[in-house]
Amino acid sequence: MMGLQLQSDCWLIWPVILPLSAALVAFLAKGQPRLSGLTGALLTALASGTLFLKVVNHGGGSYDLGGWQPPLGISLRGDGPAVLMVLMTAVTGLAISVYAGGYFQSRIAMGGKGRRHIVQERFFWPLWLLLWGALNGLFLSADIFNMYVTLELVALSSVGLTALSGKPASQVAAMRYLLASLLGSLSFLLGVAFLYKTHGSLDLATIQAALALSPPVALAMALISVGLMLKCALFPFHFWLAPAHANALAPVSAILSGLVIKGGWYLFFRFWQGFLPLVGDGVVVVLAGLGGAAIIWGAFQAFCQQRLKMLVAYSTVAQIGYLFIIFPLLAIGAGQGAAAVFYFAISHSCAKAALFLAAGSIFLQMGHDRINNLDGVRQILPITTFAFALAGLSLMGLPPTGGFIAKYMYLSLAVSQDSWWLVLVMVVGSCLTAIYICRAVSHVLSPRMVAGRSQVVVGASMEWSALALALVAILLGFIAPLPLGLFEVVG
Amino acid sequence: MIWQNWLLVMILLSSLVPGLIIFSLAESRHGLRTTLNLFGAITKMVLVMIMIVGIHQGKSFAVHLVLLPGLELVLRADLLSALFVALSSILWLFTTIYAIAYLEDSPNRSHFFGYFSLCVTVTIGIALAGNLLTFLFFFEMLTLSTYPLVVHRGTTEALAAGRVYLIYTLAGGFCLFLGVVWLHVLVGPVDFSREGVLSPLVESHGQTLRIIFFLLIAGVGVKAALFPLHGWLPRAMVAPAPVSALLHAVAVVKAGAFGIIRVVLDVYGLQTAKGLGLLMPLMLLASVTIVYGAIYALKQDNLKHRLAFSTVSQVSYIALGISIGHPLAIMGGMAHLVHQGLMKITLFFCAGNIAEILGVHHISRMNGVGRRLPLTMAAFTLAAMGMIGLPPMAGFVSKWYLGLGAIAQGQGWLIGVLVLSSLLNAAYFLPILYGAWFKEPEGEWPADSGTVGPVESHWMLIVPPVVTALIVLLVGLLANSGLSPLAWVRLIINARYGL
Amino acid sequence: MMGHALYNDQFQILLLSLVPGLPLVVACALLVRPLQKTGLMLVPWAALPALGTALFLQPGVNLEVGWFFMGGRMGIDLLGQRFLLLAALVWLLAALFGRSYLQNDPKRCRFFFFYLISMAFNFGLILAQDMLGFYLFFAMMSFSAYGLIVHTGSREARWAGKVYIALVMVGEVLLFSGMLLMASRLPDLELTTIASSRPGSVSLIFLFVGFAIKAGALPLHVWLPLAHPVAPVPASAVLSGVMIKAGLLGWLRFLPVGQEIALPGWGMFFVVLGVMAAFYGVVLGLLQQEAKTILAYSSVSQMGIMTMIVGCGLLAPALWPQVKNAVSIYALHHGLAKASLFLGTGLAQGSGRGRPAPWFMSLLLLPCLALAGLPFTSGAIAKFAVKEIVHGLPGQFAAALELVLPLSALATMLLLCHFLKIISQTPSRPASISAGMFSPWFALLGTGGVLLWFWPQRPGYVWHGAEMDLLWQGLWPVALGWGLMAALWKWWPAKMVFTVPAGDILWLFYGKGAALLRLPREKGQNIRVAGGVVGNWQFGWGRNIFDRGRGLEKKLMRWAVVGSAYLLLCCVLLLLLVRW
Amino acid sequence: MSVPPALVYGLTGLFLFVAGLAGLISCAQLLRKILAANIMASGVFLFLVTIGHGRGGVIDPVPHAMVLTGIVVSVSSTAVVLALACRVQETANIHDLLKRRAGGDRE
Repeated sequence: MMGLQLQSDCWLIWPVILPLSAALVAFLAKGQPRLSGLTGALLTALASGTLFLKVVNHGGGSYDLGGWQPPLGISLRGDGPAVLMVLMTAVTGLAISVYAGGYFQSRIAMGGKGRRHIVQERFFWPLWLLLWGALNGLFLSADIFNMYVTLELVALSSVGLTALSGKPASQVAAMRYLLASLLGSLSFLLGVAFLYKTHGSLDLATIQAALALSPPVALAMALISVGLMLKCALFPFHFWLAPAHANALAPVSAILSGLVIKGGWYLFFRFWQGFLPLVGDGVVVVLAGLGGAAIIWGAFQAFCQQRLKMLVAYSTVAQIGYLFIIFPLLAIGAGQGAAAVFYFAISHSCAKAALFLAAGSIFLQMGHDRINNLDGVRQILPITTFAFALAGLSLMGLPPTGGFIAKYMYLSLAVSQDSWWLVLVMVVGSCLTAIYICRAVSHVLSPRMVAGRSQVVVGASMEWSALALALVAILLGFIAPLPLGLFEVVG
Repeated sequence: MIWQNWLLVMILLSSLVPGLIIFSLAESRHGLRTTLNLFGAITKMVLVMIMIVGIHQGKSFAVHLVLLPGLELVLRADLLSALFVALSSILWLFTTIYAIAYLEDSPNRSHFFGYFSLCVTVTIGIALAGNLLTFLFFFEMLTLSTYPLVVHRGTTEALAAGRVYLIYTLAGGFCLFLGVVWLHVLVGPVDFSREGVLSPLVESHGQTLRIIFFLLIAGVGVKAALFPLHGWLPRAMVAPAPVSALLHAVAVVKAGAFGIIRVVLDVYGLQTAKGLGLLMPLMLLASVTIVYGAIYALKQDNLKHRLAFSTVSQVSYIALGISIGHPLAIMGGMAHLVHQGLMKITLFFCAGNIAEILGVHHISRMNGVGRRLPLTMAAFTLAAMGMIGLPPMAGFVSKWYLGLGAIAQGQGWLIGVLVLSSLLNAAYFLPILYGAWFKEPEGEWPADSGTVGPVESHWMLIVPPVVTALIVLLVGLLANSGLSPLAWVRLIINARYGL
Repeated sequence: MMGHALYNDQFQILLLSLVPGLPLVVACALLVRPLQKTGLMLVPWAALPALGTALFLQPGVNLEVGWFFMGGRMGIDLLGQRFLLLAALVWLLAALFGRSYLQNDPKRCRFFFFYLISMAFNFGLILAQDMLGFYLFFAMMSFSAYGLIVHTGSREARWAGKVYIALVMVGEVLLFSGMLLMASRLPDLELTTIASSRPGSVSLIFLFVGFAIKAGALPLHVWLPLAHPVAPVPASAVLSGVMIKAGLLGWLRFLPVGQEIALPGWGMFFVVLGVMAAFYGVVLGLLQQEAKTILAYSSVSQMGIMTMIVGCGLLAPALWPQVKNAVSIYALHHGLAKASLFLGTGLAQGSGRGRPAPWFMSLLLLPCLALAGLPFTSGAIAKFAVKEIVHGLPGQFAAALELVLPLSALATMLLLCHFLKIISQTPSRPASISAGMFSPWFALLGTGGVLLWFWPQRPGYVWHGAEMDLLWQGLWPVALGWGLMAALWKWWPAKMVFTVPAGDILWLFYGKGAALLRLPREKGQNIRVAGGVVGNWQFGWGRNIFDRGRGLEKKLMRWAVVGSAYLLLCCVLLLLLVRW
Repeated sequence: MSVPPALVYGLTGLFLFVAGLAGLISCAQLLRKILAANIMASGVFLFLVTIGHGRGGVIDPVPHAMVLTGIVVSVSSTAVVLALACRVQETANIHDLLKRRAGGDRE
């Protein structure tokens, strides 16, 4: 009963504890933030990997922090989806960390305004590790209040990361982001309060088991949903996303677009998953409608952008839509819908992070990211541009990528349920995606030579980490049974 | 048993691996790159020969890779795929030789040959695809691996063309994707070796099957440049000549045509497709394309554009043969798959030579080219005569069987289409021949690169077109012998329909 | 015994392959610079295997050559033997002539290349015993002849070439269609099978027109008077002497002649067409002022007679063996005579001595008289063979045609007199002839005069040529023609000269016809592509849409919008959840 | 009939939330937005405290713990917001200054 007794599922805690403590160490180790940060990242990734292996071999489990039982204690639950997300974070996070190491090294080596880059790096690592820990906590927590706390932690650290670049635009964007995020988390908290009021419990599984649709519950769900939509920037709440993601430092953009968004969406999904059998068609249609609007509008905006990072950011807006249009398809079909959407989330995470990393490298090399002036980057950064193109493929959903598998599952679900409007939205969305990605890629891969920095400032680790992520996105097209098998594991 | 299964993978790897190595090579490693290219091409030829002999002896080759439960990649070599594989691998060898000389001293060769090898790998993949998903898989990859080749020159025009190419093919790809998914939802995985899976559904899901057919054909039709979907093809002519040759003869357009064959014959099956009334619209479409392409070809003054529209027209012969639905016509269509490839690659090689050696791009300036480049123009003449469908060139053989099939199927009016096409072909090819052979040159050539060695230019530029032109001649002249593509096609038709 | 037969087969195949093969080999040699001299030497002798085959190989050889094209057969039958003999002789002698004639032509290698391949294909089509083989050689010959026609490269030659090639193309596709239709009903494609089957009427029409273009039948003869004058003399000789006979041979091979079923409609059509052509050619020829054009029109007229004979065969199937005999004899006679006339024209125009010498004119008169059917000439034998058929026809036809025959002889005589006059009046170009050109001409004259008299299957009548009434029948048209012409020359006002441009009816719709042949073409880079909008959208209204899209997005990003969306969405979700 | 105090507190909490929301959305100045967000937070906390009271007279400790944690979170986020606001203001000032100077130069 008491905390000293080691529970059998204690490995659940390490992916949370390790990055948090590493954040502390990185903050304190003034001289060597990079070393401690990278070590922390590596350890966290290892811990996540271990968790994954454990779950694969022994099934999921749960863990009460400090031995305190719910409701007062905080409980972690490692079931299939959660561990999948942790693993996704680990893979993406590790690559981003490696990239960040090279990124700051290059920036510092380039010199420039005083010690700015050194300061940036000094704060980057603690914030990033804090974010990582919070994200892992968010994925693993079983209790809805803890979700709120981790959500806030995630939000605060990401705002910090966003503001890190020091550009006025990024600060304004961070401000917007923070306010939107506050609004979202307060709504979420109010919803949590209503749920607790009606159920007297904070454990999500308990609540969902006993759920009945009384008006307070409905209000709670409405508040939680809208709050989380704000957090993950579903259309029409995407207003904060593009400026924040596009103006941040390169690794930060990747973190925000690849991982942070998934946090909000993950909670949304878990709330609704148990709740769906109770609700009518109208709600899911609204959700999917918003998702569809996001797909179209985001893709259209991405097409309209003139800066590469803005384009990628709006692409995130669009891709979030895919995470929501799954709801009408979840109702029927034994878990296929959930599998599809998780697979989409995973492959999007890898692909989008790779895109942002590659875009960051290009930005760094060229000193700008105006798409029309990017011709000829291929000659300078062959690996990076290749990674960019590969990641683009996954986003487009072309075979043989993870995006393809996910889209395949989506489409087959939609077709088998005769949801033609979803099919239409997806096809149109895919075409638009193809158009904007091709627009970028055609410039980036253009063989024409354009004057830029002749000296290559982008480090090898930056190039290869982006490529590695892109390759993972491709690899996901071949190993689908593995993650999806994990998906069946219950906590 | 094991080697048989690995053979297919090795055929793919034989161009993929050199391609990947070439990507990483420095621009200056000309010798190594050439060696790798030729090594890959020859290895592939040898492996394909082994495979063909194996197939002929009744061995079966297949590899599976499960992507998801019920979703697997299958490589399988059947008679039809052997036809396409053989065509691709042989023509790849020639195109490689040609491209090595053609791109001498031009920048970005490592990139070019890397994608070039990738493109062939993917084409072979399309040929060997054993089910619809695998086909889709490689079909999409083909778009991506050819795009860099199309924009290789990097001019504004090339980039614009590349964009158009991508928009068309990707949109087509999504149609195909949707069709494939839909079909999977209806009947599960669609394996090419199980013809007639769809026939039980004709009664219950007729309308759905028609829509799916439309989607699939729209998907493959973009690459096959069927009439309203052909817009990308003439624009893609900005690419270097070997690319155009590859695009038109081996890879993209041919893959589309091959896709039509697969969709109609292996996915739907002839009987089902007939029962659903799907062949008639396809036939009309193909006929319109044939005439339309020829008329537009007539209007072009740029040689490559003329050839491009000629491709639009000629490739639809394949679709026409399939859509007629009679075994004889199918035979003609399949034979044209090979014949058109041989003829068109020769024409593009020659057009490339004329542009590369003399700097001449327009037909109106080609007067007297025959005197300066006799071998090139001789090859061009043979191929053009084949295109017109004159005996004994390859083109005649396919036309003949198409006509026979059309009559046997009671669609005699199609002979009118064939005849019109022949006339138009003559109208756009004969003036070229006339100008090149019988007119005097109008002074200096714009950019004559001079004679190298005993022939009119670098031998690697001259030998490929001459050899392919001779093959065009021989394929027709010896059509009845056991070694001609026609014999193989006859084997296919015999196995399927028992002629 | 078997072995011997096999050996024999092999030998025959080899010989038969050499017939078209040797010219092709020599033609290829002409393409290679070091071999050109030898090649030029060998040009005439490339026809020797053909001559040998025609003279020494027994008709009835029919061998399968499975690997060739779509499964070929070659061999030689009676018809083939005669056509081959004619072809071999004319090609050989014209080549001998041409070798000297084109001695100083810088492009003579090109000329002889086309000459040789046309020759090879011409031999090939005679030997072919299956449908597609025939078609193959026929088509290739037609296209190769293009090189002969446009050889000089003059404006007229190019125009003639254009008309020729357009008609050839039309003919090709018609033959293609006709043969397709025919083939779809046949078990195999051998000529013997074709001869014993009855084709559908559509395919008949296609085949008829397709071959008619080559044979110069009436409305399709327009290329003949255009092409013959512009081609070099040896080319004109073979074109008019041999190649147009290929069309005739095509009719004989593919039309259902020689079957039990009479086709009175078709027969009638052929006869009428032939008779019309026989006179039309003469009338038009009389209106010409150029010697070779006149000869071309004479060919049109003579081909009309052969058309008529074929028509007789269709009318009365029982006459078929005689028809075959008559057609081949007539073709032989006409081919040799016409070829010697053409060569003679070349000699006359190249003598460099002003007016031609009287001895020359009198020699030139010989083939003219033969064509008009003067007794004791080859023409007399040919005419007699025709007459025999006409006699065998049902009553009213016989009467009508018996009237036609002497009239046509008279007309021919008129035309050829006109030809001789033109020849004698036309001053020669600078001297370009050599002794080497006379011997082939003499040979041709001699062969033409003598050959038929030793012909094994000649009509039995020949030796009775001296009979008085027959002599008279042969003589009076010639004499009358001569007299009429002499009278005309004497009294016709010199200033009244009517001429019709060569190619007659072609000029009637010249404007439109030219527009058809001269195709609109866009110069430069412009290409019209359907769906071009897609290509341009980023450059046209694209800029605009970018700005507008981003402007709209700015509006969406206002807090007020976001706040209202928040409230609205809360309410909507609440409502939907509660309502459930 | 007296109104139960829990209801009063609860409604007040909700009112504060809505008022804060209105402020957050409609106020243009940054500081007011931040204050509005704080008001919202207070509203939620008040509501939570009310919940803890509501269980048949027994005080439920869980909402209290939640409120305490929430306050900590709120304080820290307010700190971040304020710090960020200062930076934004600073850069905006500099921006303005630069703009004005540039404008002056032009004049």
